[in-house]
Amino acid sequence: MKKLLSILPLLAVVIGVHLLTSATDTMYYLTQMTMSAYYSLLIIGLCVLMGYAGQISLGHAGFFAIGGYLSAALTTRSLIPYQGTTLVSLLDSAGLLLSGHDLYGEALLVVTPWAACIIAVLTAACIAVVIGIPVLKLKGHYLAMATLGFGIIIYRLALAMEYFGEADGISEVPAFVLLPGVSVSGNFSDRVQNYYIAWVLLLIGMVLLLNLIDSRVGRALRGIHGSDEAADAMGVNTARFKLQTFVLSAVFAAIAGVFLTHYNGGIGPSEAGVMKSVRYVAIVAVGGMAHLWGALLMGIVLNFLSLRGIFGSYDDAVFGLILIVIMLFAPNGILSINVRHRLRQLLGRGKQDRAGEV
Amino acid sequence: AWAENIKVGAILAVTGGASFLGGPEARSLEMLVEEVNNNGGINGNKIELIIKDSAASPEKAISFAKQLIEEEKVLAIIGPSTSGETMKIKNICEQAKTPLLSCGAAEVIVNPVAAYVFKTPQKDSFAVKKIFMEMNKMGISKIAVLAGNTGFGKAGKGQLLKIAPEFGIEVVEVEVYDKKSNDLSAVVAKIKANKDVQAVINWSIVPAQAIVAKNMRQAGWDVPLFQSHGFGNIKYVEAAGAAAEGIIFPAGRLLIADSLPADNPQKALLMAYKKNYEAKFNEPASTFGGHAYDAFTILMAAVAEAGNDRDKVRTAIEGLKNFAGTGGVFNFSAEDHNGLGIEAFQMMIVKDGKFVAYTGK
Amino acid sequence: MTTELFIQYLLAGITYGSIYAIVAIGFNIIYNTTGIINFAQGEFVMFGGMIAISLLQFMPLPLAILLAVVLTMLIGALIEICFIRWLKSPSVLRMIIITIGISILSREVAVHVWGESIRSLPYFVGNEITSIPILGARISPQVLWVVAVSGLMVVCLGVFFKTTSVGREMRACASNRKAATLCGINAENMVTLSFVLSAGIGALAGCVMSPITYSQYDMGTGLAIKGFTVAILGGLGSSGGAVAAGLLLGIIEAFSVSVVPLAFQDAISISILLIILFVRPQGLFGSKEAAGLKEF
Amino acid sequence: MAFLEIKQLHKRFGGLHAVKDVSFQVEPGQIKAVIGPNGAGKTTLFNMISGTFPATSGSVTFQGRELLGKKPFQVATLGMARTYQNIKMFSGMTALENVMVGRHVQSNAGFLASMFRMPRTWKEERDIRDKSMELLGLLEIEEHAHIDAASLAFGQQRAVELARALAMEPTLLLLDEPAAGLNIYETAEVGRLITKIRDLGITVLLVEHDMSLVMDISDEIVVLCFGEKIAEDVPTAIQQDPEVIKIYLGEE
Amino acid sequence: MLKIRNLESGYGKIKVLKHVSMHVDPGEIVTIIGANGAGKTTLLSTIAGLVKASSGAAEFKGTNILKTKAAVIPGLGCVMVPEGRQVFATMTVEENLLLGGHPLQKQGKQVMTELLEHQYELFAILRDRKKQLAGTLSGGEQQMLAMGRALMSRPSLVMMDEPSTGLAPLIVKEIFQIIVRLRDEGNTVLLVEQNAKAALGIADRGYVLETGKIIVQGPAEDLLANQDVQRAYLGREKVEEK
Ligand SMILES: Nc1ncnc2c1ncn2[C@@H]1O[C@H](COP(=O)(O)OP(=O)(O)OP(=O)(O)O)[C@@H](O)[C@H]1O
Ligand SMILES: Nc1ncnc2c1ncn2[C@@H]1O[C@H](COP(=O)(O)OP(=O)(O)OP(=O)(O)O)[C@@H](O)[C@H]1O
Ligand SMILES: [Mg+2]
Ligand SMILES: [Mg+2]
Repeated sequence: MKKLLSILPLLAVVIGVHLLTSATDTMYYLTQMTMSAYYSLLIIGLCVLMGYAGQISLGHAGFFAIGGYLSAALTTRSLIPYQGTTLVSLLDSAGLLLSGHDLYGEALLVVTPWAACIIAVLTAACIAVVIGIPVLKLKGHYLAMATLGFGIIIYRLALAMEYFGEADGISEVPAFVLLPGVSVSGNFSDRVQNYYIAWVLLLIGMVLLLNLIDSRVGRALRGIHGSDEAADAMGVNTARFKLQTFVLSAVFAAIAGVFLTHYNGGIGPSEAGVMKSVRYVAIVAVGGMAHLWGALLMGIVLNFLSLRGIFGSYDDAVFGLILIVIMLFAPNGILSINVRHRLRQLLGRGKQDRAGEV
Repeated sequence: AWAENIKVGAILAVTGGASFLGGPEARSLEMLVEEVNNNGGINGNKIELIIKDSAASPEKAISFAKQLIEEEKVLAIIGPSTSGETMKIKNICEQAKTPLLSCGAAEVIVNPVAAYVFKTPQKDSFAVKKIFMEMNKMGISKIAVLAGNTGFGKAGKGQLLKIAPEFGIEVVEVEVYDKKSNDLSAVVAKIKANKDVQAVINWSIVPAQAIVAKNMRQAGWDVPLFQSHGFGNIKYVEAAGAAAEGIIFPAGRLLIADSLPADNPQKALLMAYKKNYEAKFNEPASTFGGHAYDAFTILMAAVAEAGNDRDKVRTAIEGLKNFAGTGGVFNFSAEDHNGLGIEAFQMMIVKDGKFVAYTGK
Repeated sequence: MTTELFIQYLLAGITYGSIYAIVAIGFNIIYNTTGIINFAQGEFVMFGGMIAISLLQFMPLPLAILLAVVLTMLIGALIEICFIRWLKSPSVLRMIIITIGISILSREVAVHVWGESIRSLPYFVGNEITSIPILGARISPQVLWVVAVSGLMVVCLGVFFKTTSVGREMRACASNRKAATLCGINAENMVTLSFVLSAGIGALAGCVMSPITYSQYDMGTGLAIKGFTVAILGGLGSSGGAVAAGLLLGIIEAFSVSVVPLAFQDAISISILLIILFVRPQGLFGSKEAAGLKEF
Repeated sequence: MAFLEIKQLHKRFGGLHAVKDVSFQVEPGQIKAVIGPNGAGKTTLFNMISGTFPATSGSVTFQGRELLGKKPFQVATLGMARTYQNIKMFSGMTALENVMVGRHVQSNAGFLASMFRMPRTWKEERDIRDKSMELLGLLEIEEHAHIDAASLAFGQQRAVELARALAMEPTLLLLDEPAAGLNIYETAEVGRLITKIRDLGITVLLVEHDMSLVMDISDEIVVLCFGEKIAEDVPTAIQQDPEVIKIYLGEE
Repeated sequence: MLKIRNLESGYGKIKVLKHVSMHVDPGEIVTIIGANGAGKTTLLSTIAGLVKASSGAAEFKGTNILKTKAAVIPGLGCVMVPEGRQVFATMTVEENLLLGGHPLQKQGKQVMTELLEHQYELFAILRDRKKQLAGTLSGGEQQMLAMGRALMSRPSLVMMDEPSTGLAPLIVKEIFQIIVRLRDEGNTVLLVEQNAKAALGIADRGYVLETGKIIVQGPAEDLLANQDVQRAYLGREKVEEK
């Protein structure tokens, strides 16, 4: 319950931002806020995996890409050539197919976004299970390398397969109609709606994860981080918990991928790139590793600035600088320095003074 | 007095994987804007150029396109540098009725035609046809195709495979390699082992263009090597050194501007662009910078005619005829948003480390 | 497959492999003293090549290379002194993130100094089309330079780390820094030394491979990823392992061309590496015990 | 059938036989100590019983169930808890949270239940907290409940580790040198605690070098030397055993 | 040999040692006893240069060691055997020992081999474990390795932080014998111990440290006889009960 309450101020901020931008006629900021929210969804998932379960993943852009690419491909690549195959007719009879015409009047038969979304997220989860079992047995740098390798493989496949558009990626992805009248799309007219879709999704994700880390499972995860061996001896099935967390964060990443792809109307191989994964890890670290709020904050701020092109051609340079500066001077994340630590220091000093008086 | 500033947006891959495109493009634009403004602007209006560096990421291109259209309220957008990014923002520009002058190569950008979307680079299909015509003359009928895994390579490979039968040419080997490959001797060995191959076409960008050439020659294989119009930078010839000798490729006339006949409509502007660019940036001018040059001059011509109005500018571009640019002479129409014909290309060959027009053996 | 083709593939594999191995060795040196992976290692390679190319305008090739190596070593030292030295007992993850930051920054510095265009050093012997026939296959003499230089480095480093006291002390710093200090070893200097050493090795690698692969401001990342993969596969810290794994990866890549489309090359080779890693979690030559005793 | 029965247990590390053909039994409600020179294989024996690593050969049965081949978490689920020679705290967690992890086997909320905060989870959570506080109280360290466990003094960390083990409500408790690094008073305190734990009905298997403690509290002692069992008897007999005196206790 | 005056030190804002003054003369065994968390380890660490002192003075053989880098101090002949198992876990036993000999490295291989031989004599078990990774040694073996490593540099002053922790009674006795032997061979030992009785039993002098302050000091026999010390550290009642 307390956790739910802690989300309320954030909800207020979200609504406030909307009201403020609409009052000042700067609603266009919401575009980047929406995109940042989706990236942050991935980042908070990764934060639980890295900060709490202590398992580094340099391949999370891969899961994002699995979600994004699959739902993009399923909802854009026409199945007309395969009409009549059992799989297609099966899907059709299940009501999962949508026929229509593309922008240029060609007949089109595609999977509905809802079905595509579910297929994409389930695929990501299954892949996470399959690779998670062997990968999570590794430790430290070896784990980093294995996840990095996974990311590279996904990137390479996206880049090599005709189905995924090779270097051009997939464009003209249709809107994702969540409910009648509510759809994820990049149309200028749907902006406010999409801002709320993204943020509500992020808030739900945040509540779930906050609940998780402050529970039996969360403690077990932190225990694994603290001492793998001792957690094991406490009866924690460490392998299974690590795997479940890995899958959970993969699902978060895939959902983010699906939604952002529909929002953007397309996806390209840069979303699967290794530097993206590195960026996500770095943002989690800058947020303070085991710090969901820090990760959320940094995810929003850094992505927002970068998507707005604030730093121009120095985007990477500034990002690198932020990384170094924060890691040098505030290794426990941005929040640790600015708010908590300083406050505590101040309070602490106050207490000492009073103690001195007495 | 300046009536108003004309805002032009540009989304270019100045850094990142496609910076060899975005770099010269951005520099060309900066140079041109400076020139135009120093000469009094367009009809007395100064040009304000806003360049956004997308680093070749579609998601950034999308964000920037929306930003430029809504916040900056630009008249038109130049770029993006790559086809993949262009395709992502095609719909956005169309929806917002903002002209987009892409520097991307792929034909899908303008085919099917979207009302507000144009592109300046020559069509791949013409480059391909030009090469095949040359092959027919040389009596080559079985070839190997190599392509980089970039949007450029992808589009080129697609056209090569599609058009080859029209010219009675059989593609017996196809390989796609990574754009960052630093040695291709294995794949060269593989296609060399196929004794049918009479010539190799490589469709890629730096540095692989030079590496393919080197690895082929090092392997002692001397079948003709054709490259795409992406080879249009003398630095690549320098990079390939001795291995570049004899490479044949189609390109715009920028590279051989000096040797064009005086009555060529492009000659004057090519010479000027080349001279100014090389003087200002101390690096050889390339056809890529030329794409941005063309986009900008086309836009300016339309603005001069139609003023600061997105719709009118769009219509004006569609009406441009016989407009000389670096890539060729543009003739736009409602159906053709590229405006270049096959004659925009000239076959060239590398001789003694220089580009010269290729006129057959 | 004809023998000629076989040998050609093998030689191509050795070329890639040697390059990967040299980068991996650079990783290992710093790992062996600090227990961290320096993700800016690829940038040392880039700096070596780029600096040598710039210097070549003023001096003959051997001198340019020498000076480039020295300058890169200085850069290595500078990086260590500015960013690493004064940290008090930093966690491994923190160090990794810092080195990633350094790598990004170095790349940005390079693009603003040298621009985005590709450059290269001239071939040490002959030119772009010179080749030496080996059993019917042909190979550029520069490849021999790469192989020779990496071979030499492995041998020297192996001897250095296993038998010299400085090498042992560097390893001790990685194992337990406090204890190393208590033994009278100046851990800070050892770390600086390791950065200098790996920067030098990276720079030398950057110079010998430049004629073959070209140098570009962003070449570091790709090399670092491959180098890291190889270092891990070989077993972190083991130079011999790095060479074996490098050659293995190179040869897999070269031969994979003959069975699958080139576009899938990386996906295939990395999948194979992952499978090897699953079977031998400590890498090919890493000690299982040692891997178990190291925490992240 | 014995409560815990170890039969011909054997462990080899490369060429080294760390544990050789060791057999003994532990009866319910006993405090049984394992002593022996350094490197005799005591910790190795514990590691095999608790499943940390597999034995080379032999068998361990616990309440009639074969333990070998089981993972540590499975062994824990059967009701066995342990502490470590080098304390293994969950760093970054408070003392209370450390103990709460110990309740893991006694609760069952999973991922989904935790994320969605089912009402049942709620109640379970409260029970975990109460029970853990109670244990900290039992060990008289409840005032440190909300302090990061890793920054506690050594002796207090030992207590937290013990509370964490007790939180599992084990039937068998393995203690590896619980008094190491403690002074004479703290050691006596630990002794008192262990007896108290035994009185709760928990069987204790103990490794310790502090003879004042071992001789005081244990019901039976097993002596290992170079991996082999050389004696097993009640404390008074062990104290007199010339062999044990020679290799372990030393002459007074 | 070692002189400390008004030493203050701690971790960041936390002050642990308050005005500690003490000295160690050549050829004696001095022991420091005190409860958990009293600051014994902090004191040794400050002398070894691992913890920075905030004020006061410390001299070792005439050198101001508060101004000397931690890595230089062993070279002066003052080494510490740290609390806990600070061995080089991923290196072999022999390599660990050789690293301990770092300050004498310049004297050549011959000297090193002799020193190794000497340690193997003192700690026979290490000889059998020569090639084993130190991290896999049993607790007691690691403790012996740490001592052997410190003795490799032929120090004039050895500071030992709770060397008997986790060792078998027989070994504890042996270790105390070794300490005595070291003294008899002309070494000086500064010993921190939980086992106050045994420590005072072999020491020449002793200090009692409580919450960062030295509260009692004097010859070992005096301390053994001191009522307060007996009550707090020797558990007299308990001993008498037996
Ligand atoms: N992973 C391992 N690899 C190789 N040898 C090992 C390993 N673990 C333990 N040993 C060896 O097995 C022997 C027994 O070790 P163990 O830790 O069980 O001793 P112990 O009886 O607990 O000693 P102590 O009282 O000193 O803790 C030791 O000689 C040790 O060096
Ligand atoms: N790294 C550190 N940071 C902050 N405080 C510390 C640190 N190390 C020790 N302390 C604190 O300093 C005080 C003295 O610790 P010290 O380790 O010197 O005690 P000790 O006398 O050696 O105790 P023990 O007998 O348990 O080893 C303790 O209160 C401890 O919590
Ligand atoms: Mg033990
Ligand atoms: Mg201490």
